[in-house]
Amino acid sequence: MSESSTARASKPSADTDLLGAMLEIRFFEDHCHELFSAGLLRGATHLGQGQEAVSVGFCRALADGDTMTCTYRGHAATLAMGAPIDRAFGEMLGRQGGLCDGKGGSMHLTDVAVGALGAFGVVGAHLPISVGAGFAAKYRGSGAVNVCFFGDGATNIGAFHESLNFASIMKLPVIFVCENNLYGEYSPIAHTTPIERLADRAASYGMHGERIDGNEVHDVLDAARRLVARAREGGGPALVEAMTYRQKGHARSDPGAYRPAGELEEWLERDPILLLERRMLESGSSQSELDSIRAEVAGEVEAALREAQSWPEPPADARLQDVAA
Amino acid sequence: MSESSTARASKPSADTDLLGAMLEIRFFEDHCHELFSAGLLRGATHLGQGQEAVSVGFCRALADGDTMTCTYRGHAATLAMGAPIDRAFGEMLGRQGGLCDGKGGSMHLTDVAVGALGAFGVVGAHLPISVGAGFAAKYRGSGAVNVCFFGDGATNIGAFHESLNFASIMKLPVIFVCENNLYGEYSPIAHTTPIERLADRAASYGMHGERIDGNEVHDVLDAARRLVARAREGGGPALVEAMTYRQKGHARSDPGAYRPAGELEEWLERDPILLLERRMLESGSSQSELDSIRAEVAGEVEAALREAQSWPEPPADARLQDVAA
Amino acid sequence: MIVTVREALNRALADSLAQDDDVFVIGEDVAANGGVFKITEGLLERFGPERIYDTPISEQAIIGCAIGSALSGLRPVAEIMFADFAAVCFDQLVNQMAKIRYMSGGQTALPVTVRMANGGGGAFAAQHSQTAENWFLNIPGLKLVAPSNPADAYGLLRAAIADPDPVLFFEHKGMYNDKGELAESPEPIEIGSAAVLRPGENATVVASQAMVAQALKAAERLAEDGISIEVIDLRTIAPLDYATIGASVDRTNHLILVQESPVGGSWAATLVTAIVARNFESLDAAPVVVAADDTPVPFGEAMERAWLPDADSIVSAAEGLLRA
Amino acid sequence: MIVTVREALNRALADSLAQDDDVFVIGEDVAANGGVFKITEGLLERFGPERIYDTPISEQAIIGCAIGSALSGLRPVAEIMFADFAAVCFDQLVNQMAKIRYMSGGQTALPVTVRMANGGGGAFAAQHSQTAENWFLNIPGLKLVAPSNPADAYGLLRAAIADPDPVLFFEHKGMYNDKGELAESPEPIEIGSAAVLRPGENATVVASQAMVAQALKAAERLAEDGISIEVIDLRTIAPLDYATIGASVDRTNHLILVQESPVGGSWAATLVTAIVARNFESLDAAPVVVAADDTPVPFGEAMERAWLPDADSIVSAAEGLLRA
Ligand SMILES: Cc1ncc(C[n+]2csc(CCOP(=O)(O)OP(=O)(O)O)c2C)c(N)n1
Ligand SMILES: Cc1ncc(C[n+]2csc(CCOP(=O)(O)OP(=O)(O)O)c2C)c(N)n1
Ligand SMILES: [Mg+2]
Ligand SMILES: [Mg+2]
Repeated sequence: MSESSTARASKPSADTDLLGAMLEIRFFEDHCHELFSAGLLRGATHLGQGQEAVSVGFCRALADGDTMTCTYRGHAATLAMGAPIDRAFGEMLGRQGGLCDGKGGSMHLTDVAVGALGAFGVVGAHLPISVGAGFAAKYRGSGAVNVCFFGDGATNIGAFHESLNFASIMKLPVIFVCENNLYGEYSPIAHTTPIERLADRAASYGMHGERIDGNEVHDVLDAARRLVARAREGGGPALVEAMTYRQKGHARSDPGAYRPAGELEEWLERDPILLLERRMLESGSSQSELDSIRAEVAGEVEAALREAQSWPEPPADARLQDVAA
Repeated sequence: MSESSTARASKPSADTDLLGAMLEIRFFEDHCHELFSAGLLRGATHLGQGQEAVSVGFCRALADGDTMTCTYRGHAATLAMGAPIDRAFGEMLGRQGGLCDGKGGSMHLTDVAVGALGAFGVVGAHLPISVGAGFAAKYRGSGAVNVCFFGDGATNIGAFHESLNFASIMKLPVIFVCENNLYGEYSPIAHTTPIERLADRAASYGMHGERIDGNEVHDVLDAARRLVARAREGGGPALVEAMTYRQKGHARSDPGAYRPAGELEEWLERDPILLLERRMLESGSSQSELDSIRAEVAGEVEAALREAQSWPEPPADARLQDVAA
Repeated sequence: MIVTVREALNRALADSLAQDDDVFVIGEDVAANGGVFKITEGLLERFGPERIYDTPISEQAIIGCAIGSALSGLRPVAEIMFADFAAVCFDQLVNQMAKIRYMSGGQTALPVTVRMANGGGGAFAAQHSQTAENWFLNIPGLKLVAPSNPADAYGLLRAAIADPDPVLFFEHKGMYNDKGELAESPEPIEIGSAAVLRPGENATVVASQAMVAQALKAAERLAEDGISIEVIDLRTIAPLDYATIGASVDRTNHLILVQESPVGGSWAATLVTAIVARNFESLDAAPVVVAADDTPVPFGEAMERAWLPDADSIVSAAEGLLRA
Repeated sequence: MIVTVREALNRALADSLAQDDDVFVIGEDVAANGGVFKITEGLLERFGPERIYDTPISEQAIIGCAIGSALSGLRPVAEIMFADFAAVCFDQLVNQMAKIRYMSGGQTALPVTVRMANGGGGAFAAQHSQTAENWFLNIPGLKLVAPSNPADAYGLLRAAIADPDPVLFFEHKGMYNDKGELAESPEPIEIGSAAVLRPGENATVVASQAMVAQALKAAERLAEDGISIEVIDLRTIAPLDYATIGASVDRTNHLILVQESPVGGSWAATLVTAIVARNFESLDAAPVVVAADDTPVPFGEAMERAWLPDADSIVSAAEGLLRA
């Protein structure tokens, strides 16, 4: 188990820790954006700047042995679980020593050692897999909980329905976290979904559902602690709709032309990092303290990137391994 | 368009007509049961005795040009649309002149000419197809409506979710009719589904939902007329949960050992044909009138079976046709 | 001991459950009612509701549950009833289960067994009769097993459950009552090994599941005409046992493959391609595929019977091949 | 006129929409934003929201909508984006769409076109790079089309939309920007006909989509060594054009197939089986399949490049075959 994962479980969730975790993800993704623009990063790149509070809030509520699954837009969640930044960069870059030794790439960051069971590229596909992780926890009586992150658009695919029903009837310890960032690709959720509150879909499964502010990391953390504890004690699954916003396009060079004027600006005002920093300033932190956290994390992330860039590509023959035991 | 289908559209739904339609289905399926027991009917045979009021009530509310899809347990719905009885028997028996010329069998009775678009063997698979029929009606502005019959167990499969969401966001004229017969195969619905009222699932799609007594053919007919008219006028889809009971096993020789003692007997007391007959007696029909309807329909069905049994099997080479145009 | 395929499968499940607490069984109606095909009968009573699970009609959730629990170290045995229903959870099977080990760079094993009933001949028509094993041949990461008798059913199911990789296990629904010998203490049988059931000199006939009996019958009849047929039971569809089959062809110089599936994208086509590449010089003539017609499975009795290959079609193929 | 594959496809859609009011386009983000791959750009503006539909992320509903509306006489063109996602609606495609005409005894036509983007080389990893056409080869009732240039993309898409049967239309996502000639008034191209792109004497190379350019490049290089290669673009994966390919093999006596897919259950295996059966005496040596490795598609650049066949691997295969 890596250092940061142990830290995650034991440390009190001080604001500095939360801020550091969100900054780590933000800087990681900003680097990815630059690398992509510079042609140094191949393939798909789905960034989640602006959504960090959801991942950090939920993963900070977990303990060792708990697990997580996420989507192609899963850098944040994987890092929040404690995956090493250098190895995450390494995977983005397709390097040996990357989390998946270069076989998975941006859409499939996986670090089983820290409970990050996988990032999945087919919308909805990992919800059934989270059901299985919850099933195993209940089967073994381990008390472990699984957190499953997915998007608003994913609530319209069949696997969502089957998974929530299944988890509910079996009372499995799975928290289904819908990151409602208002869009599935270029489509506003209201164009594809005839109800406004996705959390209400929990009712179809006799499941607890609630909507939270996904940009207030403390709101997220509070809900997460409450629901994770409930699931751990056998209270069963829950559906959480975390309202948030992705500040970049859906993928790669999508300029987000479909956004109504002013929408992005409004949400930038509600950037989760900004909100936490404001709160910290109000409760006595100084700007220079915040600046130094920022500088420190920026340095760490930068160093991790440089480290990863120094790694070689895996040899071409490595492709023939890992198909089967 | 066959005679009975035209009749269906124009005739007032007198009780004698409703009774005749239900008896036709009942006798048809009783014959199937016997044929199967006698080894004269091959393959799967999913019977629906006790559920006739749902099919008859809904299909009697339709007009020419309307369409219907159903499941492997779809003899009732197909006959209620007006498919000729002899050709339905012919298909069960795999004869040339059967509805599908012997290619489909019990699970796939289809009569496109009367709007019976098909019976489908994979649970949930026809709900998306009904969406398409509704889509075409809206696309063309034809005012046609599609009725989609499926079981309680089918509400747990992904295709159910996708279809209802899709039909709702597009406001398609589709009535989703869940025949809640309390079991999916041998599993009581409560063992697999964490909510009691399946009609409540409509809320996830901002859709109208209601539960009705599926054994009172007039209740069914009233709901059907109301919802079909609403859909025809652009009011969009609805989910109806019709409470009913299958009096035979799930398929073939299933003895239904999983039923609690007394359950079947209670439901036999609420047999839809019995209920209608009782009502007719109360409102002035004589027992001999009812007896003569019964005898007449029994004779027709018997004659249809004999007719179908006189047909030859299709030649083996017929298997090579109908794959493509 | 003479047992049916059904009994052999039931015993394999029971023995695996008894041996390893991480093994559990999950599927629609597999617990309280012992399964639609009655393969899991008695398991609930013996192992309890903590090991044997009924589910909603939710195949994606069933397979996902198997995958996720295997990622967590369990050893699930999932049933999806008719193999045709693999289509409703195809993404879970081919995009997730088959690829997770690879995409993660080998971080995890995935010991999932998925049982399903394939095959025609029972008048179940187009949506309940398919040999769905052919849908998975282009998907690296899956092992495909298809036994034809009780001993193989037992031994291969034990091996599948013990295997660290995902295995799709195909049981022919027309063969559950077929009888055969099962040892008192039967052993697992290695996945990937075909079995020579009858030695012969003039041609090699490779068949799977229900077609094995037809091949043996055809061999019997051809023997009366002095034609000596070697009959090989494929047993594993992926990986194919090229060594055993190639060695046979090197001796007989003639190859016939028999399957109740159309030719396109089938295991027979895969095998022909491999054997032609590896044993071209041994072949006196082109391999012959005795296959089902290129149509969905028809319902009617005469049509379905004609659709399925049988001993007659194998005899004709062999005569055509050897008298050419 | 020189156009890209993207432009050719866009024009084919527009021409079909303009010609027949029963044609409509449906899929995720195909309307307001012109599609993830920008193939449907401008169609909403030109044909309006009554012809061009955005949908929820619900592939089963998309395909079902296409099937049901085709049963009602419409002519839908559905997009499911990455071909890998065919897995989430596989039941609709293989158990429903492919079989409805047959199960109903021919009561209905089913003029559905399903467009999807297949193929690797773009670092999209295991779940967004597959040549999913191979998943459908054992499914009678589906036509499979896979063009390699703008003219074929146009002509085959027009034919697919006009076809009374379901057609799966595969567009290689790495080729959308490839350029080529398109006639001023281009015509539909018959489904089921392969195209001889370069005549040759010593060996026949059959390739599809992205591998066609590699085959042509290899032929060029081999010509420098005096080896004359006939290059055939498959164009239709089902039904396969045995006549054109067989006639070529009868002249060249050598066959090489090139695909960016593993061998198992692939069109190449299907084709080898057929050609060996039909043209055995013409073959001087076993056909060679130049295929991708038997693994999921890897992400890393060197690994993915090595995974994909290319002109080098074709040249080696040809040299091996002809100098054997
Ligand atoms: C089954 C499937 N259909 C379509 C896609 C293409 N796709 C990738 S991301 C995406 C949008 C998902 O939206 P949402 O669930 O809201 O998640 P977000 O991307 O906003 O995080 C789509 C349609 C896919 N990956 N899988
Ligand atoms: C996808 C799929 N899974 C499983 C089955 C097997 N099966 C056939 S009928 C049935 C029960 C369906 O129950 P319900 O929807 O309540 O309909 P009913 O049979 O009671 O009319 C099942 C599980 C199937 N046909 N398709
Ligand atoms: Mg979203
Ligand atoms: Mg039911």
